[in-house]
Amino acid sequence: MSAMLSVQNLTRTFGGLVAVNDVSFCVEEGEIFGLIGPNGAGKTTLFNLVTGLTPVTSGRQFYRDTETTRMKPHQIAALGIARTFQNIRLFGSLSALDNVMIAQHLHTRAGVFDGVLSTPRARSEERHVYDYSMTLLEKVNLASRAHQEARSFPYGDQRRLEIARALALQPKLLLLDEPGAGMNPNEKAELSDFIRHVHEEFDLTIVLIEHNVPMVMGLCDRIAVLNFGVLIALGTPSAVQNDPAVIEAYLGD
Amino acid sequence: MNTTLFLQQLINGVSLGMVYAIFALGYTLVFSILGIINFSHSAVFTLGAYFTYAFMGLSWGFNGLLARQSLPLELPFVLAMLAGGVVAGLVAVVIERAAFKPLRQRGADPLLTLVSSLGIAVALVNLIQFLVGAEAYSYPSARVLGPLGLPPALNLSTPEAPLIIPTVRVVIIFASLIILALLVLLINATKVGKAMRAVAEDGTTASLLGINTDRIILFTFFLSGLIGGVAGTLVGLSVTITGPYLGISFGLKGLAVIVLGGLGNIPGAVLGGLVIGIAETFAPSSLKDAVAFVILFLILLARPQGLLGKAVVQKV
Amino acid sequence: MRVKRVSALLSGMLALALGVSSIGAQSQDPVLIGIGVAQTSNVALLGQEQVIGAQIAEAYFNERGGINGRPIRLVFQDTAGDEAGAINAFQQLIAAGVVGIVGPTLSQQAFAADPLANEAGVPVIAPSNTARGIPQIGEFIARVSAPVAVVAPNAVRAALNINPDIQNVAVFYAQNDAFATSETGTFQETVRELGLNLIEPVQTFQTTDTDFSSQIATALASNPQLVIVSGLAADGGNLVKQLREFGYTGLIVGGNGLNTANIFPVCQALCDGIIIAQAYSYALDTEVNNTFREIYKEAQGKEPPQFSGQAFAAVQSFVEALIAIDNEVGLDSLSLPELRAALNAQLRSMTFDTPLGPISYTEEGEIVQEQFYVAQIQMEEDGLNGSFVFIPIGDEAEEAEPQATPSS
Amino acid sequence: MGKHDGPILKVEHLNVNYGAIQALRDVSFEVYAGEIVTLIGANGAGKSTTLRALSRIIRCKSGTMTYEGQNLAAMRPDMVVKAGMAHSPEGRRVLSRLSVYDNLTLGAYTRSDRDGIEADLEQQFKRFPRLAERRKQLAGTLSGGEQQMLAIARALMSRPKLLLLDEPSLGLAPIIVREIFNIIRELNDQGVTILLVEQNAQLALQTANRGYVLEAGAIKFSGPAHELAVDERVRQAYLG
Amino acid sequence: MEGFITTYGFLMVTMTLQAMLALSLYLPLMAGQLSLASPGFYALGGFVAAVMSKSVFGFTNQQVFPLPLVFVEMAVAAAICAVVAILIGVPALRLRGIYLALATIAFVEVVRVVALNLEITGQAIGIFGVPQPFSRSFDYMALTLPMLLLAIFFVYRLERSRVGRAFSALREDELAAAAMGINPTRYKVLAFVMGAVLAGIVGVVNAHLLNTWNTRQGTFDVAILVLAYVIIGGSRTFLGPVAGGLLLTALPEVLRAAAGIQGLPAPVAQFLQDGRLIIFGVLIAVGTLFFPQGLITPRMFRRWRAAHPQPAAARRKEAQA
Repeated sequence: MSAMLSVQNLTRTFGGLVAVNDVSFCVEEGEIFGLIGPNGAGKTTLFNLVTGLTPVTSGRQFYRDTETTRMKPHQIAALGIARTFQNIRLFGSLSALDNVMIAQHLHTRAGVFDGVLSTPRARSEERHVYDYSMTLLEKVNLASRAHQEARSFPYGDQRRLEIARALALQPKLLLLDEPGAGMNPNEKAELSDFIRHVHEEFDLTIVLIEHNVPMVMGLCDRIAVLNFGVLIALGTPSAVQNDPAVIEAYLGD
Repeated sequence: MNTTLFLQQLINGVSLGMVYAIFALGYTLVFSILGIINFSHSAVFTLGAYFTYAFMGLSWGFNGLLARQSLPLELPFVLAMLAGGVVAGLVAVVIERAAFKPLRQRGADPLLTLVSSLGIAVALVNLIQFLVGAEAYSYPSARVLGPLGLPPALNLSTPEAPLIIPTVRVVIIFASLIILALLVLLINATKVGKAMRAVAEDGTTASLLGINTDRIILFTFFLSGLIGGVAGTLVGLSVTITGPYLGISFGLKGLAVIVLGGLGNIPGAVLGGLVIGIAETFAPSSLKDAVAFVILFLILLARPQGLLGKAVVQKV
Repeated sequence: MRVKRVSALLSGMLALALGVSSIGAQSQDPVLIGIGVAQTSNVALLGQEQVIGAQIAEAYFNERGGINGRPIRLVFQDTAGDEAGAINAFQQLIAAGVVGIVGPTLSQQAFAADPLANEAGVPVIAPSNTARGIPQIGEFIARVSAPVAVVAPNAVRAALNINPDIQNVAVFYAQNDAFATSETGTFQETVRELGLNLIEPVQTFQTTDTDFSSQIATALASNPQLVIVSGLAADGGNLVKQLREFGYTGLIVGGNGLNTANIFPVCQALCDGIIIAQAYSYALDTEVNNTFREIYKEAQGKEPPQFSGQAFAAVQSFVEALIAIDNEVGLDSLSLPELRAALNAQLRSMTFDTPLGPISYTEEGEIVQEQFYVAQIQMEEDGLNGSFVFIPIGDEAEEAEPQATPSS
Repeated sequence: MGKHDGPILKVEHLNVNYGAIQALRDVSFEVYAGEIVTLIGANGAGKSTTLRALSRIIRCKSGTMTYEGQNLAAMRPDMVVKAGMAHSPEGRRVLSRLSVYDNLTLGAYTRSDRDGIEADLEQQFKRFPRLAERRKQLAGTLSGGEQQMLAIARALMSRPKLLLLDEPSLGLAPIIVREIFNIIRELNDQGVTILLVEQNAQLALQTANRGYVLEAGAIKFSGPAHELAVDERVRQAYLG
Repeated sequence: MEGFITTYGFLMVTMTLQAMLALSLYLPLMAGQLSLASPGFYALGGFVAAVMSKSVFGFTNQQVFPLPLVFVEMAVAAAICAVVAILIGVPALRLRGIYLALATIAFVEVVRVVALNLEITGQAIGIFGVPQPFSRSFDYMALTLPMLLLAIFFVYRLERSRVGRAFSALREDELAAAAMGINPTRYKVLAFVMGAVLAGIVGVVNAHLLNTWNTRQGTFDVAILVLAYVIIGGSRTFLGPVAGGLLLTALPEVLRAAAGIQGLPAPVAQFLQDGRLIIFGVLIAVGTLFFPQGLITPRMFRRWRAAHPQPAAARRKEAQA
């Protein structure tokens, strides 16, 4: 039983600011792992380190047995790690469908000439990509608007589209950065169900950054709490909820 | 290369670099505020030189719509240069209002503004030719350096091992330093200068502080045109107004200079000018331009944001 | 542009505007001659002079009855400074039904545009293309501008006449200009043939350059007594100016690109003393040149430059050849293609008494010119005005001239 | 209180779009002189958008905004400042390439009373001694807490009657947060009306007189702060 | 008609070539890279054609140059341009925006200066008397029009393929694209190389068309002009650059022709002739105001597709089959 994702003494500094400070933890296969902490605690930076978007200052990180510390983002994605972004980074002027199709890049092989000449390989790939994308869009209830520009979608729909796009990568590990931001409680409840459902259906391991405490508590198997880049607590929701350090840091008083 | 020749070339390089720098100052000023390459700066630079000529009361040649016309006033060179600069600044203001502002308000792609400014440059250059022809014009030296009784060149060393710098270049170096000093003073020590820096760094925040960003942008264009116009006159003084393409021939080098120094960075423009000026001077003459650009290429690979530019940290 | 032209030739221009499409020539319709030179771009400085020369020719010959009573009319198309522009302009002129074309301004443009005219069977006289290989482009291509190989050496010999002690020669040329690179080859050969010491490396610059201090410092370090500059007016003039500012006191020979009063405002008083070989001298005392000179001075207030003289001679060649054809068979009896072919043949079979002196064209289209000159620039005290003062050339030079034949 | 009997700030039926996305839906609220009013809500609920609409740096689709009886919608951002409303934006947005001193003097850009500005500068330095120590330092080199202090001090330099404060606790250590909120209360005691946007709901409600809860661009609840602080619905949304 | 073709044949061929040159700049832009290197590769291609046709194949301009040899030249130019593009692209494409533009302009300048110094490229005079595969300019259309259509087809299909989607993703958001498993360097270089190859091929044809080739052909000015084609035409769809290239190449000549229209008052005709570049410049500046997204926008496509639903439906059907 090896961990799906493990980070060891991970540190990242920006100038004088230590955004992530000597953080170590493991995410086990199949769990939903919550990452919480006040704004600016270093949660998103941690995601960026794990996905290779930000180089690590010191420490190491592994995906299963593969060390990913110095890998490029696209190499890490190829291992089966997908993510969404806190401030939604859809390909805004492309259609919803294109967004999802793009994310299947790693599962297709057609080169320039396949595409231009529309070889049988390209055609069959396109068919599969199209079908699978539509299936994913149906799951997030966006199939009817597949051809609309992504940026024209309401906030909540953009969040769901981003999740669909991440799923199109067919990842083993999915990192969700505040997927419920900007949603009302009803939407959040739906989102929780959706995440649970996705977790089951796609046999995923999920790491979730979320501010909304009830949502995190209800959804996660384990929770890590960051404050000022430091991991201050790690454990089950109820254990974390009662940790005085967490109450002090997260609830602000 | 012996020491004298080395020193001579160093002087040559610095003086060439200062010419590049004063061309680039107005260029980089607009970039710092708007993040846009303003190609029309080359044309405004050229216009400045022509305006000065006009304000000196000199008459145009035999070609063009204004053939043999002249203004009924005869300003001394320095006054004419300032007047020329002011008018060039006003032209820049008109350009901002007519071409830049409408695009800005529509949230247009900066590249579109670049192309628009290019169109203006083409129109202005051809307008100059239409009005006063393609011939060279010069400020009569008797009315420029003559009153001061200066020789055409200064020898900084002995007659046996001369270290020569033409007087005009000394004038340009000093004038550039004065312009630079005034600009630095303006930007760092005055209210409007601070407002310019605020708008350059963050236009939204600047407006939250009560700064009318629109007016600051307009002022920046005026300043850019003013400096450009004066620079055009100084270059015109040094090498004559060689025709409507005077400034255009500086356009590419000027761009290289500001990119090398770091876009929007005023000390960077000066440093970039000096680096390229000196590199060109020491390069074999047949490879001059290539050497300047190879250096630019290599420096960019090492410092993608230019020598003094600030690295942009992408927020994820 | 050019209010003077608009006012002087208003009626002609109006006719031009109205007449572009009326190609089928009636007997009293003017005969159209195309002028395709650079009226815009950074080559316009040269083009401007050519336009003026051609316009004077138009007025001059129409005054004298045109072609046996039928007027000529110039059709202008701007070639701008690039190859595509030259081709477009030539196509327009050919389509407008011109009998022949004077143009383009640059040799590089000629290599692009002349083959078209040749293909279309339209005779071309190049007014200023001096690079090697121009007449060889085709049977319809001729030039009135003597190749540099013929003209350039005269200036070096003249310099030696003035200062026989010349040993070291520094050569500068505009590396991006076809004409200047051709010319510098001839200059360098001449320097070697005369047993002088050519300072290596030869210094190069670009026509768009304004600062030559680096090249000057390098060259002056080898202590030259003669400097030879091949470039155009603005860059060449600035180079001369900076040479003087950096303390060079020896002789300067300028190439044909500096052969214009347009360098006066550039180097002002420092232009004084530049030696330039000439294919044209305003001092030539013939009827046609005196008239040409007079009209030019009247309009422009200065002595006519070589580029204007050559453009005039080119138009004149067409006109006189047309008169000869009209006398022989009558213009009306020929269709336009026949007329163009006849004109091309006629050009090569007669001698023209032009402001350049008597000239003729070889079968290949190369100019045969009898007189060449060397002039030295003399600036007035104030540095505003100057003149080309003609000086005698050495004996060997005179011998070389009559065999002015193509160089390749 | 102010020269008007009514509220110093009145917002009615405000709608704001970002492209096709509706960021604010029919938002109405008011602020009376002397109050601290807080807007609370989750990330993306529209709190900052409201402040940005008020200070005219984003365009509104419809609705009215009145400040001391003047129509804000007809003003440029700089006119809003001149009218007496200052905005300390989210993320502090100090001008990092300018010194602390320059940041502060730019805060007084709309004023020309040199002596008054001098006096106010001294007052800010007294209020925030740490800024006084660093007055020549570039603002970008300050710590987060110091930058927040600078942002507030800078906003105060225009002598606002109404101060819009956006997330002053963002990313700051609790001890600094407490310090900053003490200053906010102090300012209010000195007569500055404050519209506070805060994610730390508990803290905001402890400080404010009244509060509005925003959710997905619309106002869901409002009421006296002490009531909201114990409101089960609000507790549920924020604290679980 | 015959007269029109003779007069404007060259212009029409040039328009098709310039449209392709615009596409060569558009290709890297598809992947979000503002590269102005096209004129450098265009110059390279032209020199390859001029040198090969004259020196390698030994033809003179008196002989008809066999068309198949033009294709050989294209292949050689394409190979050379591709190799050079990889050598430059791999280091340079780390740069962004204007910085990348300048680095690529540096390449253009270096090509120019090197060609000015080499014997083989004819220095300033260049290479003249390049042999002709066709007897009239207009006949080049038989070559260039299919080339243009092919290039358009290529880019059209590319945009809708896996590689094209990877380009779009990079253009929209490089970091997000990388997080989706797209290797940014690889696809940026790929787009850059494709643009280089296309520019080189255009150079090959143009060297024959112009009869001559020299260092004045691929310069900074050309780079800026081609950028104007793309931006004015519209940089978000492949048809934008094509439209821009065609229109802006034709515009000065249209103005020239306008000067010859009968019945114009003389000053107007005179201004059209002498001031046509003033008008040209003003039209460029004004054009950007009226068409801030360029002449052709993706929205127009969508509108067209909405009005003609068949293709999309067919595509869906095909995809579901």
